[in-house]
Amino acid sequence: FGGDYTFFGLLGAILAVYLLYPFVTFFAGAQGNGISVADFTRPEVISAAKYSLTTAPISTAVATAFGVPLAYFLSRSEFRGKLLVDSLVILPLVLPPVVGGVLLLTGFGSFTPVGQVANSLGLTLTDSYIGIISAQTFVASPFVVITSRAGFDSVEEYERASRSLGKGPVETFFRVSLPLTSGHILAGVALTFARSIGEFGATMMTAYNPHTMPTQIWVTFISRGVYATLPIVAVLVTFGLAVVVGIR
Amino acid sequence: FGGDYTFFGLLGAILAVYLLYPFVTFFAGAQGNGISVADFTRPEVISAAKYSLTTAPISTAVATAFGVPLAYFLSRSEFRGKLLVDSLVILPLVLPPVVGGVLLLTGFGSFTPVGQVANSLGLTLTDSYIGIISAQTFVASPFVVITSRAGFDSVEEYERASRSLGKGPVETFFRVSLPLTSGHILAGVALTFARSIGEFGATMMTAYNPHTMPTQIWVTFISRGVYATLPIVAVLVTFGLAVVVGIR
Amino acid sequence: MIRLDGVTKTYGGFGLDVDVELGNEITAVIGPSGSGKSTLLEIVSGFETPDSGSVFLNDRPLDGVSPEQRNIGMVFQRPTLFPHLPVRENIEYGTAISDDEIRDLCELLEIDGLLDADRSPETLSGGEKRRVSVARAIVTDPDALLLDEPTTGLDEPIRRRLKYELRCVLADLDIPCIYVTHDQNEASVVADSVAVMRDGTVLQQGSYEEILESPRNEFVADFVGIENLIRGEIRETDSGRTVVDTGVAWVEPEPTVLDDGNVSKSDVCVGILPESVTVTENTRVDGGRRTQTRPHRFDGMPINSIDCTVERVISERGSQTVFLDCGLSETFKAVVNSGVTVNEGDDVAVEFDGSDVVVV
Amino acid sequence: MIRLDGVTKTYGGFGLDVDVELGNEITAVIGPSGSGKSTLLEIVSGFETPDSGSVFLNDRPLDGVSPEQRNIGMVFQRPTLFPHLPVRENIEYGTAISDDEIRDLCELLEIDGLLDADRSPETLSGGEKRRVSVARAIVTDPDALLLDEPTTGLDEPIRRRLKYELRCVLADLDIPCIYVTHDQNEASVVADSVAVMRDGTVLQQGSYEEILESPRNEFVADFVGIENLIRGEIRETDSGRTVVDTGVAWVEPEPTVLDDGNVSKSDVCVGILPESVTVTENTRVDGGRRTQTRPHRFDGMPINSIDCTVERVISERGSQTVFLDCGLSETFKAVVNSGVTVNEGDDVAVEFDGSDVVVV
Repeated sequence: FGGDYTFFGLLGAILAVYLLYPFVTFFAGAQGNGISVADFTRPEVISAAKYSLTTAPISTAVATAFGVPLAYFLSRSEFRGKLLVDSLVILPLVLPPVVGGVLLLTGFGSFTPVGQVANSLGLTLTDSYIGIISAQTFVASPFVVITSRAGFDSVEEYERASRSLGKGPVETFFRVSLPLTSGHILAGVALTFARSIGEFGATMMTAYNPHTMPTQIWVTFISRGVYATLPIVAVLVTFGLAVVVGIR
Repeated sequence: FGGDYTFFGLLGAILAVYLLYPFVTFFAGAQGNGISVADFTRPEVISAAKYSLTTAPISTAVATAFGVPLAYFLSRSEFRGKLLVDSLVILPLVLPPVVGGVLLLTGFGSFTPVGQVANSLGLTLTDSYIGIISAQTFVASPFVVITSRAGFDSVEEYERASRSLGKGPVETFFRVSLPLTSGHILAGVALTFARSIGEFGATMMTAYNPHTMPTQIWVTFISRGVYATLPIVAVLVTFGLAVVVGIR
Repeated sequence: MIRLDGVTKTYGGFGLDVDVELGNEITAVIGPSGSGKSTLLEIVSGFETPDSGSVFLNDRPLDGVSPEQRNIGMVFQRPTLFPHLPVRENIEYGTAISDDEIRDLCELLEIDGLLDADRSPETLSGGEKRRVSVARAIVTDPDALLLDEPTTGLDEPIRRRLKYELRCVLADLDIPCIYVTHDQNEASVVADSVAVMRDGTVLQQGSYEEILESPRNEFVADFVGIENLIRGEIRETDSGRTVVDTGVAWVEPEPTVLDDGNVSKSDVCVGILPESVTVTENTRVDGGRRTQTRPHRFDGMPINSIDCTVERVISERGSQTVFLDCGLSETFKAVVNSGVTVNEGDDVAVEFDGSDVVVV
Repeated sequence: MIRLDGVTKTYGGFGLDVDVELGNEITAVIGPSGSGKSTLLEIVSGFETPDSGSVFLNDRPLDGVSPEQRNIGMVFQRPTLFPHLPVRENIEYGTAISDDEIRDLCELLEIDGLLDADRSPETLSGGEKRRVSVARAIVTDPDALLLDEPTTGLDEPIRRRLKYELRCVLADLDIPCIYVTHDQNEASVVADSVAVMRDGTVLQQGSYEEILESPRNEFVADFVGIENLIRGEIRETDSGRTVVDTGVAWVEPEPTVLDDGNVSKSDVCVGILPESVTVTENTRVDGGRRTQTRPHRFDGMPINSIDCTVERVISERGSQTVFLDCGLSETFKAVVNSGVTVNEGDDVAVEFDGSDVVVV
C-alpha cells in the first residue's frame, strides 16, 4: 500500500506478543516439569477425551441439523417476531456460559417437569451424556446459525435463477443454496465443534460429571497442578489450530 | 421473496424454542422459589458486581487500545509471518477458556519469572485484579481485533483518497479510517466487553479469588442452589440483551 | 402477452404504479436508476407481490402463482451461473434436452465450444457467461423472458456484438421479452418498442422512432438523446407566423403544431437532435470585408438558425461532434459529417429543418 | 509531464510492462478489463511499487516517494467522498481555501448550491458526487490528475453532460490528466490523446483520429470502433492492380499501402467504419426485368463494394444502423442517413471509398 505503518505495528505487536507468550511458556515449562508421553494415556485423560469426542460431534450435528434450517428461514422469510428470534440466536454468544448452564438447569434439571418426565422414561438430563450435549448445543449453536445465515444471504440471486427455471423452494435449497453455501456452513460447523469441545462454564453446571476434557483440566489443575494438564491442553490446542487453519 | 419456507421454519423453530425455553423456566422458577429484590443487595452480589464492573472495562480498554492498531496493521501491511499473527488472533476464540487460563498461569503465575519480578515490585498477577484482567484480555481481545479489521478492510479506498490529498498514514488513520470504522469498532468493543464480563473458564484458573460475577454464580450455585443465582444472572442477561440490541 | 393491470407497490419512500401491456415482442424498459425498472421485473417474475393490481401472462392471472410456476425465464445483471455445476448442467438445470437440441441452441448462441467435458462456468469470459445464462433461460421454453441489464460490465466491443446477437435470438422466440437497460442505444438495437420509466411510472411507451418523433415531455426527450432542448415562448410574429421565441432565435416547427391545439401551454421546449443540425460558416470574406451571412431571417430574427461560437470539435468514427456556445444556458451540440470544416473559436450558424424540431 | 520508464509489475498471472510519456494534456487510457489500466494508475499514484523502472513527474523521479508527497490528485470510480464530513469539508480536506476561491471552483463545476450549511455528501445525486470529488481533487493544485472511470454507474443523460464538462474543466488545468475509461466515445470526448492497453502493455498511443486512421492491429481497430474487419489476402490482379481479396469482393485502399512496403504480410485485415459506408439498392426494375446494378467492378469482381442482404435496420437519432449479411463470418454494419430507404430482406450493395479503408 506504500506507507509506513510502524506506529500501528508496534502497538499491535504488544497484543500479539501477549497472546503468543503463554503458549511458549506452557509448552516450554511442561517439558521442564517431567510430563512425558505416558501421561497422555492416563485413565482420566482417556476418559475425558472419550466423553468430549462422543458429545461434541453430537452437539454439532444437532446444532447443524436445526441451525441451518433456522438460518435459512431467517434469511428468506419476513415474519413478526423475527427480531426476537434474531436476538435469541446471538444471545448465547454474548451470555456467560455459566449463565447458560444455570438457565439450562432450571429447564431440564432433575426436579423440573421436563427432567421428571425424562427420569420416568429412564433418561437423566443432567450429569450425563445428555447434560453435556445440552450445554454444548445451547452455547455453540449460534456459530453455525450465524455463519450459515451470512452464506444464505449471499446466494439469493442464484436461488432466483433456480426458481425462475421452475424449481420450488425445497429443491432449490438442496440443489443450489446448500452446495453454494457449503463453505460458510462448514466454517460454522468447525466453530460450533470447537466451541462444543471447549465448553466449560455451562457444562460445569449441567454435567460436572462425567468430566469432559475442559472439566478434567480443571480437576487435574486443582489436584495435580498446572503442568499436569499438558496432555489434554495439547490435544485441545491442536484442535484449535486445526479449526483456525480450516476456516481460512 | 414469494415462497413457502414452512419446512425450514418448523425445523428451525425447534432450535429457537430450545434456546428460549431455559430463559422462561429460570425467571418463572425464580419467582416461585422466593427470590426477592433484597437478594440483589447481598454482600457477595455487590462484591462480585464490583469486581466484574471494575475489571471488564479495563480489559476492554486494553484490548481496544492494542487490538485496534493490530487490526489496522494486519489490514494494511504485508509481512512475513502475517498468517501466523492472523491465526494467533483467532486462536483464543476457538480455544477452550480453561486452556487459556492454564496457559496464562504458566506465563504469569507466582512461580514464573514474570510473576516473581512482579511480586518483587509488589504486584500479584494471579488471584487479583490483574489476574482477572489478564484472563479477560486474553480471551476477549479477538472480538475487537476481528471486527475492527473487517471495518478497516472496507475503507481502503477512502484512505487512498486522503493520501492522494496529501495526508500521511497517521493523519489519515485519525481523520478518515477511525471515524469511518467507528461502527465496526464499537461492535467489537461491545462483544469484547460482553465476553470479558462473562469470562469464567480462564478466570477460574488465574483468579478464582476475588470472585467475579460468573465465578460467584458458580460458588452460589454450589452452596445455595440454582435459583439463588438469580440476582447475578438477571444482571448478566440484561447486559447480554443490551449488547445484542446494541450491535444491531 | 404480459399485462400489468393497475399494479402498485410501495416501500420506503418509493412507489411503483404501472398499467401497461406488452406484446410478443421485445420491450426495452429504460429510465434512470431508482425509476422502478427492477421492481417491475420482480413483480412480473413473482419475487415481489404487488400491493394492488394483477399481472396477466397470456390472459392468465398470476396472483398467488409462485415464481417457479410462472414459466417466466430470467437473465440477471450478474450472470448467476451455478458455479458448482459444469456449463452443460447449468444449461440443462431447468429441463434436460437431447444432445441435438442442446447443440443447436449452443450454435445459435455461439457457445458450442463450451460444452466439452466438465467445463466450469468460472472459466468463461464475461461474454460467454451471458450467452450461457441466456441459453439456460430459453431452454425451458418460457412463456416470457425478463432480462435485467444483461450486458452490464462487458467491454465495449463484446457488448456491441452481444446486443445485436441477443436481438436476433430474442426476436426468434416470439414471446414477450422485457429488456431492462439504462442505455438508449442498446434499447434501440435490441428492442421493438421502448418504455421510458421515471419515479415508478411508465412515462411513454412506443417504438423508438415514435418516441423520438414525439417525446411526451422534456425528460423523455433528453433520455432518448434529443440533447438540444431549448426553452421558449409561443408567440405570433408581426406577419402572422406562429413560432417559439427562444430569445436567440425563432424556432418554427413544420408542420406547425403550435397553433393546432396540440400544445396548450405557452412556455414550451423545442428539441433538436444533434444529428439533425447543419453547421455553416457565419462569416464570409467579401472583397476584403467580413460580412455575416444570415441564411434564414424573418422580421429581423433568425428562424430555425442560431448564431454561435464553436467551443470544441471532436472527431470520431466518420463524424464530428461540435459543441457550440449559442448564448443559451446549455451548450448546443451538433453532429456533422467529417467533411465539414469547423474549428474551435469559429463563429458559425447552426441550422435545422422545421420538420426535425419536436415541441414538448 | 508523466513518464513511465520501463515500468514492470508482475503479480499472479498478470504482468504490466509500460514505457510511455504523457504530456500536459488529457490522455484517455482504454482497454478491456484486466488490461492493466488500474494498475497503471496505482503505480503512478504510488499505491503500488513497480518491480522495475521508474515514474517521473515533470522530470522528478518518484521512486520511494509516498502517495501523499507526490501531489497527484485522484478521482475514483466510486466517488469516495468522506461520508462523515459535510460537502464543504470534503472539498477542503486537502487544503483550506478562501470563500471566494471555493465559490469560483464550485461555480465552475456547477455545484455551488451544495455548500449550504452542513450538507452531507450522502444526500447528493450520483452526478453531484462526481463533481464534488473532482473539486476535492483539483483544489490542492495537483501536478497531475488521475481519473478512474469517473462516470461509471451514472445514468446516460447525466453522463453525457458530465463527460463534456469534465473535458472543459480538465483542459483548463494544463497538467497531465490520465483518464481511464472503457468507453471509446467517452475517450474521444474527454481526451486529447488515447492510449490503448491490452495484457499489461500499451499497444498504441496517439490522438483518436490518428488511431482511427492507422490502427496498429485488429484489436485496436475493433476497440476504437472500426467494426467491419474483413480478412483477406493481398494479390495482384490480372491488370496489375494490388488489392485485398476478401473472397466476396476486392478491396483497394487509396492511396495504396499494399505494395509500398508498409504491409509485409500477405494475410491482412481491412477495416471500414460503419459510418464510411453507403448502401445502395442492388436491383433495379428495368422494363419489368430485374437487373443487378454493379457500380464498381473489375475483372469480374466488385471493387470496394460488396453484395449483401439486409438483416435488420435500426432507426435512431437521425441515422439508421443497417446490419448486413455479406456472406462473411461476421455481420457487416453500416450507419446511413435517415433519408436512405432500406428494408429488411433487401438485396443491396455496400460501397466505400478506398480512402476510408484501413489495412491492419
